[in-house]
Amino acid sequence: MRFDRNRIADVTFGASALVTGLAVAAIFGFLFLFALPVFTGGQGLSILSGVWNPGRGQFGILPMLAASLCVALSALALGWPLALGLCCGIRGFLPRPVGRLLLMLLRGMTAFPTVVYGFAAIFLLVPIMREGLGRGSGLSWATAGLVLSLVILPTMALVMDAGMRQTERRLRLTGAALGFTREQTLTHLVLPACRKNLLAAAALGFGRAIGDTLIPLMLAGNAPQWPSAAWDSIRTLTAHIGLVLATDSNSAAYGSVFVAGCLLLLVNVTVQLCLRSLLRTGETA
Amino acid sequence: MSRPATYFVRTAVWGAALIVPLALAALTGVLVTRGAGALDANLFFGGVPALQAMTGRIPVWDGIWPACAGTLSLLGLTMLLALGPGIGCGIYLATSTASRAKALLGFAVDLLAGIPSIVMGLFGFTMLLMLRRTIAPNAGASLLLAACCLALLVLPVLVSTTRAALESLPRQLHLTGAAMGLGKWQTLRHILLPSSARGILGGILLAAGRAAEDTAVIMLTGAVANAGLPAGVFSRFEALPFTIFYRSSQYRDALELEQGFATTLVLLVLSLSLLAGASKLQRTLEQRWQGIRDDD
Amino acid sequence: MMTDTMHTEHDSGATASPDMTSGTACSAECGSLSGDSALPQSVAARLCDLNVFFGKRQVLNGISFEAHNHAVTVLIGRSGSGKSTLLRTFNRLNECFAGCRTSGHAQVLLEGTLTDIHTSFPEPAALRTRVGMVFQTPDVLPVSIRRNMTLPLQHALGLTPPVIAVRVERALRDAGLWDEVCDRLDAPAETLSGGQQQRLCLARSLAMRPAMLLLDEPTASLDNVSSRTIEALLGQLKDRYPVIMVSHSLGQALRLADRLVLMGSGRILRCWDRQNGLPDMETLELMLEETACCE
Amino acid sequence: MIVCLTMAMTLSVSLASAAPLDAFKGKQGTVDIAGGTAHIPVMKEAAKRIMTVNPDIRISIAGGGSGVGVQQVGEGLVQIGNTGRALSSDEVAKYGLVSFAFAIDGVAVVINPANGVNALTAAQVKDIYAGKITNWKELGGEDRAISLYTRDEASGTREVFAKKLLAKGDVAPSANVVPSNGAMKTAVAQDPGAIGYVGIGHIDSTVKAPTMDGMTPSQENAANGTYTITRKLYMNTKGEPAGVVKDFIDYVFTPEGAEIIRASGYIPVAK
Repeated sequence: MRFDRNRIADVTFGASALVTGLAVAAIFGFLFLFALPVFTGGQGLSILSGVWNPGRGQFGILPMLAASLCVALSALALGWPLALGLCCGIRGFLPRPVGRLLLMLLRGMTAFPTVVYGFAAIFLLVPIMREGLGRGSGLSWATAGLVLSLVILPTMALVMDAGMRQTERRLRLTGAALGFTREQTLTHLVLPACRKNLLAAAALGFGRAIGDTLIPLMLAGNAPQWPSAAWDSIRTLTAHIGLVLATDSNSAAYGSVFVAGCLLLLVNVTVQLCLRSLLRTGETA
Repeated sequence: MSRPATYFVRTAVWGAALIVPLALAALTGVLVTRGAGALDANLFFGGVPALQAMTGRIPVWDGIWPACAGTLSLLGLTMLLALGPGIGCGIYLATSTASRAKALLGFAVDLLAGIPSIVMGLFGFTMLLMLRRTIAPNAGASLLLAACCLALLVLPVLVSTTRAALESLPRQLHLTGAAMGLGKWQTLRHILLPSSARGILGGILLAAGRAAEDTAVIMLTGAVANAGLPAGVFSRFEALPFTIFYRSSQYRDALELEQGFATTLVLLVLSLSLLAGASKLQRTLEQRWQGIRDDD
Repeated sequence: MMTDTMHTEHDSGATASPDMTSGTACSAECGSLSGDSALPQSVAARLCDLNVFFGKRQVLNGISFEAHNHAVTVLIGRSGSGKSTLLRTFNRLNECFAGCRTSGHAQVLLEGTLTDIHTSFPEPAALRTRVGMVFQTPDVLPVSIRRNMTLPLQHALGLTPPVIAVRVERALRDAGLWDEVCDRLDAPAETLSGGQQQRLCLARSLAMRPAMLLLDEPTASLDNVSSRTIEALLGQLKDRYPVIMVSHSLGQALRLADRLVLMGSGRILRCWDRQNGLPDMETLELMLEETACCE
Repeated sequence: MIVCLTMAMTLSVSLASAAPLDAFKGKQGTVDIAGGTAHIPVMKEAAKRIMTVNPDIRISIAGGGSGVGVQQVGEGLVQIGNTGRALSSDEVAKYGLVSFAFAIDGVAVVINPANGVNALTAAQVKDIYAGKITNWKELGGEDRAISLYTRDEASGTREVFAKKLLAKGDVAPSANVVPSNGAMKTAVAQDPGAIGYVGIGHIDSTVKAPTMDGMTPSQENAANGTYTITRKLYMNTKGEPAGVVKDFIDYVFTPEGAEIIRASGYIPVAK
C-alpha cells in the first residue's frame, strides 16, 4: 500500500516534469517552424535588415530588436538600484515599521496589473514627459522605460529580499560580534554574500522588461526607427508582434512576427546561459 | 573606506523608499480621482437589472460584468491546468537526485520562465493554426486555448517557488520524517509540504496574480471586446485586462474614459483582494496543520 | 584526509587492544547469528562485518558488534570516527543520504526474534517505526506540541484518535513532560525550552512503542541541568527499551554506559562492560587523544 | 454613453413594433465578429438588440483592424470579418470571401484643438508625413514641433489615408504608431503638436479637423460627395452567409440597422 503510493507519487511527479519539458520543446519548435518560411522564401535575410517600410517591401526588424534591448536595459538600470535600495531599507537601513510597510507595498505591487500601469501612465506620465523633455510626443523610450522599471521592481526586490533575509539572519550575530552596526553588517557582509542573488534578480528583471508587451505598446510610440534619444518614439519586438499579427497572413510583415518571436526566445536563451555561467564562475571563486 | 559605500547605499535606500511609494501613489491617485465617480451598478451591468445580468438572463453589453466573470473563469481554469504539473514538477526537481535529466529540466524551466507573454500568445496562435490544419479543423480561439497558454506562462513560477520552498527546508526535516518511520511519500505529504506551504502558496499566489493580469497572451488567443458571459471553454470570452487595454484606446466619450479608469480600479481591487484572500488562506492552512490554537 | 597509512595505524591499534585492558570482547561471533544463549544478557541488536560507504569514502569498516537488552550502550569517539553513522545503521537512516552503500549483516530484536533489518524490510520506513531515534538538536516540527506527538502515530502507524490520545499521555509521562505541558498541548512546540523540546522528541519516539532507542548526542545542545534530567530518564527507560547512544561527553558516557564502545576511523577500537569495570576518566581521555594523533 | 443608451432606448421603444428582429425569434447560433475598429459601435449595438430579444444567439465582437478581419474570416476563425477597405483581388481569390458594404465613413486629418491652424492642403499633409515640414510655424501656427501619429499596418483607415491623401507617399519612420482610432484620438487630444487621422465618425470636441483642400470633413459632405476622402465599411463572409450570420447581415441593412449606423456617425449604404 505504502509502496504503491510512493510509486504513484514518483510517476506523477515524473510525468509533470515531462509535461513541462515537452511544453518548452513545443514552444521553440512551433515558433521556429513558423519562422522558417520567412528565411526559405523570397525574402531571405532581408528580414534581418535595418529598415521597416512594408510599403516599399522592406521588412527589417533589427530596429525593433535594438529598441527592445534599449528599453529593457534602461528599465533595468533604473529599477535594479531602486529594488536594491528598497531591500536594504527593509533589511536594516530604515526603522522596522517602515520596512514592514515597504515590504507590504512590494507584495501589493506584484498584484498590480501591468495594464493598469499603462492606462494610468498614458494620462499622467505621457503629458509630463512631453513637456518635461521638451521634444517628441511623450510616447517615448524614456516613458516606457520609466514605467517598466516600476513594473519589474517588485519582482526583483522580492527575489533580492528572499536571499537577503536568510543571509542577514545567518550573519546578524557575526556582524554584531565584530562591532558592526546593522547598516554595516548589511553593506559589508550581507550584500557581498548575496551577489549571486542580486545578479539573478537582475536577469529576472531584464527578462520581464524585454518581454513586456503592453507598456511599450501603449507608451513607447511604436515608430519603427532606430533608437537614438530618450524622447524617440520606438517600437519593441513585443509591440511589433502585437501590432503586426493583425496583418494579412500572406505578407512578409506577417512572417516577421514569428521571426520577432524567435529573436525574443534567443535573447531569453542568451540571458539564461550568461546567468548560468556567471553564477558558476561565482561558485568556483 | 567603508564610509562611501554606506553613504551610497543609504542614498539609494532613501531615494527608493521615497520615489517608489510616491510614483505608485501618483498612479493610483489618478485612477481613483478619475475613476471613482464611475464606480456604480451602471459600470458593471450597463443599465441591465443586476440580478438578471448576473445570471446571464439578459446579456450585458455596456458593463464590465461579463469581463469580471470571464477573468474569474479564466483564472480558475488556468490554475486548474497549471497547479498539478507546476507543483509536481517542482517536487520532482526538489526531491530527485542529481542527474542529466534533472539539470536539463531545470534549464527548461528557466527558459520557460523567460518566455515573454506575447510569445506565449503567439505560440497559442500557431498551435491553433496547426490544430486547424490537422486534427481539429473547427477549432477556434477560446477560453480553453487562452487558459492553456496562460498555464504555460505561470508554470515556471509554480515550479521554481515549489522547488525553492522545498529545498530551503532544513535537511534535518527529511531525517526527522524518516526517523519517525514515515515513508518517502508520507514524509513529503505530512511534513515537507506543510512546512513549505507558505512558500508554495506564495508561488500559487504569484502565479494567479500573473494569470489574472496578463493581457498579451489572451489578446492573441481568445479575448474579445464583447462576448457576454463565458458560455463554455470553447467560446470566446471577455476579460478585465483586455477590456482595459481596449477601452484605453477605443473610448468614444468622457464617460467611457471614466469607466475605463473605474475598470482599472476594479481589476486592481480584484488583484489585491486575491492577494489578501490568499494570505488569509495561507495562515488558516498553516494553523490547521500546526494544530495551534490561540487561547486568547 | 584518510590515507592507507592511517588505516594501518588503526589496524595496529585494534590488534593492540587485547593487552590494553581485560575488557570483554565486543565483537559478535559471526558464525552464530541466531542468538547466543551463553551470553549473560540477551542480545537486542547485532552487527556483523558491517561496511558503509558514502560514495568512494568508507565510513564504517568491518564493524561487528552487539548491544544488549536492559542496557545502555554508549558510543564514543572523536568527530568523524563514524559513531553517528554506526548509530544510523540500526534504523537504516544512512540510506537517506546520497551515495550510501551498506554491506554486511545487521539484526535487531523484534517481537522476540533477531530480525535482519535489510532483508526483512523492503521499505526502511516500516523498520523506523520500530526503532526510535532522537537527534542532537531537538528536531521538533514547527507545529503544536500535540501535533508533534500525533503526526507519526496517525500517519506512520495509522492509529485511531482514542488510541493516540492514550499513547500521547503515556509517552509524555514517561518522558517526564506531562505535568509541564498538559495544559498547553496546543501551543507551538518551539515555545518549549531546549530541554523540554528534547524530551518531547524522546516522548515522540516512545509513543511509537519502539523495540529500541537510538540517541545521537541527545544532550549536546543542552545545559547541565537539562542534560541530567535526560540522563536520569534514560536510566529509567533502559529497562523497557534497549538504548544505543552516541555521547560527546566522557563523564556522561561513564555515568550511563553499561557497555562502552570507543570508535576511531570507522572501526571499533575498544569495548568495555560495566560488570567487568569501565576505565577511568584519564585513561579514556588518553585513549581518545591517541586516536586523535592517528587522525 | 448615457446619451447613447437613451438614444438606444428611445429607438427600441419607437421601433418596438418593427419586424426586423422577428427574424431571430426561436433561432440559435453563434456569430463571431472581428476586424475593423470603426465597425465596432455598429456591430455592438446590433448585437445588443438581437441578443436582448433572443439570448440564445451568441455574438462576440473583437477589434484588431481590417487585416485581422480578412485573416480571421479567411481562416474561418470568425464568421464575419470587418474591413474598412475593399478587399484586394488576392484576398478574395485566396479565401473566397464575399463582401457587404454597409456604410460610408470619411477619413479626416485631426490636430489638437489648441492648434491655431485651421486649413491644410493634401500637399502639406504629404510633406508633413514625409518629414519635410517639421514645425507648425511653417504652416502659420505657433512655433511647435509637429509630432506625427499614424496607424498600424492592419488599419483600413491607414490604407485610405495613404492612398487618397498621401498618394502612397512615405511616412517618416519617426511617426508614432497607434493601434486604433480611439488611441489616435487620445494621443492627438493630449499632444498640442500632434497631427493624426481618424474616421470622421470619431471626431468630437477633443480633436479638431482642419479643412482639407478647402473641403470641410463632415458626414454630410461625405454623403453628398463634397468631401472625397472617404471609404466604405464592409462586412465579409467566407462564401455566401447562411443561418444567423445571414440574419445578422440582413438586419444591418434594415431601416433599424440604418438607424444604428447613423447613430454611430456613419452614412448607411443600401445593399
